[in-house]
Amino acid sequence: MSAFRKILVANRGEIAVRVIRACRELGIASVAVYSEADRGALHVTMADEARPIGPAPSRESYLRIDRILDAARGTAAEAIHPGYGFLAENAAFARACEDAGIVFIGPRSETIALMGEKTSARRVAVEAGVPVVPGTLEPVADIDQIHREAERLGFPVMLKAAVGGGGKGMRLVTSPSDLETSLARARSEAGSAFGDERVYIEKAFAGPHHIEIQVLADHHGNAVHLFERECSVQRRHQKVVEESPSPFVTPELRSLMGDLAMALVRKVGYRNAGTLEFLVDADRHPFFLEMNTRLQVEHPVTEMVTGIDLVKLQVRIAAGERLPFVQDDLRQRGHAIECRVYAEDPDRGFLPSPGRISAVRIPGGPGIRTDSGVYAGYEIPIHYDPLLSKVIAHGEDRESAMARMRRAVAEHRIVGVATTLPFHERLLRHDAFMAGNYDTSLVERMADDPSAVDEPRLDLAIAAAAIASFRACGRPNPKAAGSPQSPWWQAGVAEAQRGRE
Amino acid sequence: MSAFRKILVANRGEIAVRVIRACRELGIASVAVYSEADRGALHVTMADEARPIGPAPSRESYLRIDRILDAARGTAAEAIHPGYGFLAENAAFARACEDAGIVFIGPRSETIALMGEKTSARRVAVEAGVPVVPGTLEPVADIDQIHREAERLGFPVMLKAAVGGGGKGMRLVTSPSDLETSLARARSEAGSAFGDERVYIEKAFAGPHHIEIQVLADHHGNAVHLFERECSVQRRHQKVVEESPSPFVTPELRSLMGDLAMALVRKVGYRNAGTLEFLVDADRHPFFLEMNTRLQVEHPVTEMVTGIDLVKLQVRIAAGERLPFVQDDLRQRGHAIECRVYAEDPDRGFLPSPGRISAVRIPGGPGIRTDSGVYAGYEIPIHYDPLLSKVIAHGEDRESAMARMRRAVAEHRIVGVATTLPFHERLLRHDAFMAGNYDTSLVERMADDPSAVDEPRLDLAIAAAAIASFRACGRPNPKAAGSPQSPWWQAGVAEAQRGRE
Amino acid sequence: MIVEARVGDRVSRVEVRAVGDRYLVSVDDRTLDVDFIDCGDGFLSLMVDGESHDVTVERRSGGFALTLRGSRVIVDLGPSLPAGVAPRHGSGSAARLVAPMPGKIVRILVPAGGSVEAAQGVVVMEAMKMENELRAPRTGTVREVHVQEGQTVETGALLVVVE
Amino acid sequence: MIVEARVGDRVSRVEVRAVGDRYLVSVDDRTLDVDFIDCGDGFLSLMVDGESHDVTVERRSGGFALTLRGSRVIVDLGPSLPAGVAPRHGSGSAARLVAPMPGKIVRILVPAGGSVEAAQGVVVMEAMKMENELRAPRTGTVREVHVQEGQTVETGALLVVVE
Repeated sequence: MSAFRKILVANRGEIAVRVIRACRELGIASVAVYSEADRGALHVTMADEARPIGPAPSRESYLRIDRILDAARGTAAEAIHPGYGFLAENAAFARACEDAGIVFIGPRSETIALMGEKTSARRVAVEAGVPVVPGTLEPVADIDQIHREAERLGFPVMLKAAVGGGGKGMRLVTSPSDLETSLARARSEAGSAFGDERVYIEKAFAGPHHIEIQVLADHHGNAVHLFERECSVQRRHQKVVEESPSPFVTPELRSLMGDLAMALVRKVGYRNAGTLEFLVDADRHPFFLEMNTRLQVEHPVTEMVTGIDLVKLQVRIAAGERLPFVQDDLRQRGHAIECRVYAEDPDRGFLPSPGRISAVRIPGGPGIRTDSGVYAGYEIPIHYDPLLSKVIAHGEDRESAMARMRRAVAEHRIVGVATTLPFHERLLRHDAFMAGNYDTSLVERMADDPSAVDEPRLDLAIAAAAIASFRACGRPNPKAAGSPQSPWWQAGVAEAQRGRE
Repeated sequence: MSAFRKILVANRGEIAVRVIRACRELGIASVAVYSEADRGALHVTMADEARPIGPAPSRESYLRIDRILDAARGTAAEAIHPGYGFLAENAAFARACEDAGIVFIGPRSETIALMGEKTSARRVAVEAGVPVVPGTLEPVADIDQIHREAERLGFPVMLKAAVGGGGKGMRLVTSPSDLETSLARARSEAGSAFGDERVYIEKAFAGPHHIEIQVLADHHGNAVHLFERECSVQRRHQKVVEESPSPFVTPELRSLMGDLAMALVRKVGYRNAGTLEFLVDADRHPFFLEMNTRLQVEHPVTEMVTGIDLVKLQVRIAAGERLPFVQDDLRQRGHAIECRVYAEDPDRGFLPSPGRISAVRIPGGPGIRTDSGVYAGYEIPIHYDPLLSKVIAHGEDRESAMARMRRAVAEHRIVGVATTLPFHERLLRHDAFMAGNYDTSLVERMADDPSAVDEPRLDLAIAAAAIASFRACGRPNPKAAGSPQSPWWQAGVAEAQRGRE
Repeated sequence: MIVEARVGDRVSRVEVRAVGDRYLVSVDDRTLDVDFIDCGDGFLSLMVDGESHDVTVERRSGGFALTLRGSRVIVDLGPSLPAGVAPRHGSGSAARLVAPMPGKIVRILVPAGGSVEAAQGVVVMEAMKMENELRAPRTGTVREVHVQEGQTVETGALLVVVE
Repeated sequence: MIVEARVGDRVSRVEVRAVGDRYLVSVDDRTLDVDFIDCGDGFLSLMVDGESHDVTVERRSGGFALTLRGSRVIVDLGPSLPAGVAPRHGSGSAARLVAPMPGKIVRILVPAGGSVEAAQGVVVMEAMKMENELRAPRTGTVREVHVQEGQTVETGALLVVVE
């Protein structure tokens, strides 16, 4: 099969931009699809072509297999890249592409079905000799059965969506009395996010490490792993910072996890890029958690340490090319860290913070890569994931990568909405993170420790606000402030007072 | 000597920003200096501290040794990084730093004096057994002597400023009748740029390659080279695109040039980062041209292929540290290309194009680094070099680096002034550049070949302008256009008509 | 110009005077001599005692949100109070929980009349594909509940009053 | 709206009509059906026949400067001409050389009355630390010289008229 001339990108936001960039570098035309909320989104403006696929809610646009295939046929796209999320792990979509004679850039639909349902993935892992996290090997619905399984495993336990990922439909349950409520919550979230309410139950480890292995496999039986990513910095069971190499992983553990990953890849005849997620306990025992049969948000971390462009390779593998290297050619060079910048307010429990971005400043200089899906003037839609940009820092060692990331986080400015940047700033100065001595309990522990801005900086912020307000009033006469001639000021005062009733 | 706590950056623009970034990564406080034209410049806003040093003209600010030393003393800075240009190769400045007990981040003042005066550099190169471009080993002022030397060498010849660099005070002379005018022009430009009107004469090669070797040497006798940079894409004898490895350099030539560079470095007891520039003729014979005893504009190209942070190493070397590697540890990995984005209009012979930048979009994604000195809202001062930003692309090979640069150049937008971005776009699609088969005559040859935008794209631009104008008029009534109610439109029309008188 | 500035629990009296091309700003008993320029697009550069600070500022109801290197600070501004008058806030007053974003009310966890601890979840709201627990602004009793499960609300909508 | 658009030597008649939320734009005899949005900050997104184009636009005297992916185009707009009237430009008229930037006139290379080839250097101007040769806009005779050596000029100052 020869390379493609045109690829449709069935996604939005930064990952659609990432795929469009890969297409452009390969000399392949790109087709964006967009909902009514996304006409002005960066992926639409950057693509070579674009097709509308329906109203703002994902179910009516980005999850509409029929409309996406129509767009592919209408633009004569030969392949579809699904990105992550949306239809990326939807076996029915992959099968519909196969049936339509359009190449799905990912594994075969059977593999997606097998690995996408987490309990069947757990069963095949067991068959391949890969240790799994203790728990059920089938979805459970009956509340009595859940009680029994939870008692057998011992609390705390995790309830997890049988399909989907990204921390949605996942609940930690610490006592029997919360089981029923948590089950309802997990099922409703899973249903809303993935259209499938099934959940299963797993033992929850106390403060485990979340470490994953990136794999690549072609259609000719060649497969490699690209080492690990440490993903233990999570809020809401969702990753927010990743790094490679993991400061927790020893050469022996790396080699073991790589072997386990290869065993599962071979067992299922895996193709294209994928990731095996593991929980690793304090004694460095890895337990298979699930396999993501698609590109990960955090793939740039691996790209920076290996020098390999995963998205371009996904395309080349889908076009039938052979992997251009073998395992022994691959090395981890230096250290890379990724910070995900979400429109969320870290001072308010990471609440989403949609709004209009009025200005952006992107960090630059050595060792810094930014994958952004936004621009100055962009209105963040409320319908989708609030990921705005990813900053990736690379350095010769962990120390230097952290130093670069610290300066990049200070340089990166997004004006108009609250973002996770202040969280990243705190994390990068947190003792446990700096020492590389942390697990998945880190973010929760940080929350106890309020984000204090020191007094001189507070004074400075107050002075800046006061001068800005003084200048907005347009005259140096102190009496003018709050006068009827300055309506925004008046409005501000009124609001401030209302807030204190 | 231990590491510094505070460094003053005696420069402006992107290179001052680059040095401030290195300081921040090293945990060292940075002090910016600024002229009256630069209060709002990025280097001032990004530094930890800043000190005004005088009026806008460089001679009254960035070239004022006394004021810069006062600023260093006033802020208790322990070292000064000079960047490139301005005082970077001024031996008197380095000596004044030494006398004031402030570390000059660069070689010793004697080395700067020796290598900074190009004819003494040529003499010491000859002594070290390094071949030099044929020409005088002393400055020449007498027009009769210049005529004699030019006849001896044979036309064309180059007149070059004895001090300074960056293509200023340099004139190609093709016939005896132009000698006197060109001499006057070169002397006046050299005087204005470097405060020294002396020039010397060299044989001009037809279409040579301009290739340079990066070196690093510590205070303990350890020295390495970091391979070559191909710098043959020049306009006005000034580099505009650089790459490493050079597609023209064979392993044998690389090894020979590295050896020559090391011979000269050892001969002069060189310290810190430096660059040896060579002309290489069509038969791959290198001729030493000059040594730049400072950081180069294009240093990121070397940083991307070697993985080494040159600016951090400059600081560490100046603090007395040993080089942390030996020659055999160094490799060129993949390929890097740099495009310098100047506020110059490539469609008008690269005329400077100062003005206000109303919006900026920075390229991102894999393999792209941007070193920018500007931001949306920035007014480019007319007093300084019009370099706005540098885009550096890295890929596994030349093909992939070019593909990345092509997409980055299309992504990078600077609104408000003409820039060299369209030139880069054309260059990256030019047959000779794509084949890696070009020399210093390339840009001139491209000028004969007008920058045609194809008809469909022209139609699109016209449509965009017409719609923008239609919307600015504020109403869909065709008759409203050009009415007295729309003053900007009127003004535009009047101006357009005046232009056609 | 004299105003009252509020950052979290801290309330300061702030006076701004333009002196030549600089500003003298008193924040409580500390006075800053500020060289201030507006770089455009909400980016400000402040120089105080030779220290350079790049700050972004955006208006929001009640005042400004600012970003410093790595931090974000909300400064609410109001008219200054006569000396001796206490700022109008504190533990005795009612606290309002408003919708921080547009979304759908999924569940009300504490009905009117129920008692809550500060930071206890009161309302679950779905937005951006995520169920978010909105927390009580203070310890007290839920006095009013202004929304129903299933209802869609806009940013700033009053959800619950805790007293 | 009907206007005349000029890009270099090319002159086009352009008609813009708003049709619903789209624009029908005729450029000479080609008609583009444009889905147009303003993303802010001078960034526009145009969709024509499903092709996506991101364009930046800035006003300049006489019209607009636009950037497309990798190119920059200057489009001057003027009122449309009645059918049959030739556009007012061509080789018979005078051409003005204006200062493209603020700077100092270093040398005048061709005095009034001298003849020049198109693109021949006429004036040397120093700006941004560089001596720049400003070139004749057309072949002809230097009719007027409006500046002297050593003089400082602003952007747009008339330097020389070639006829």
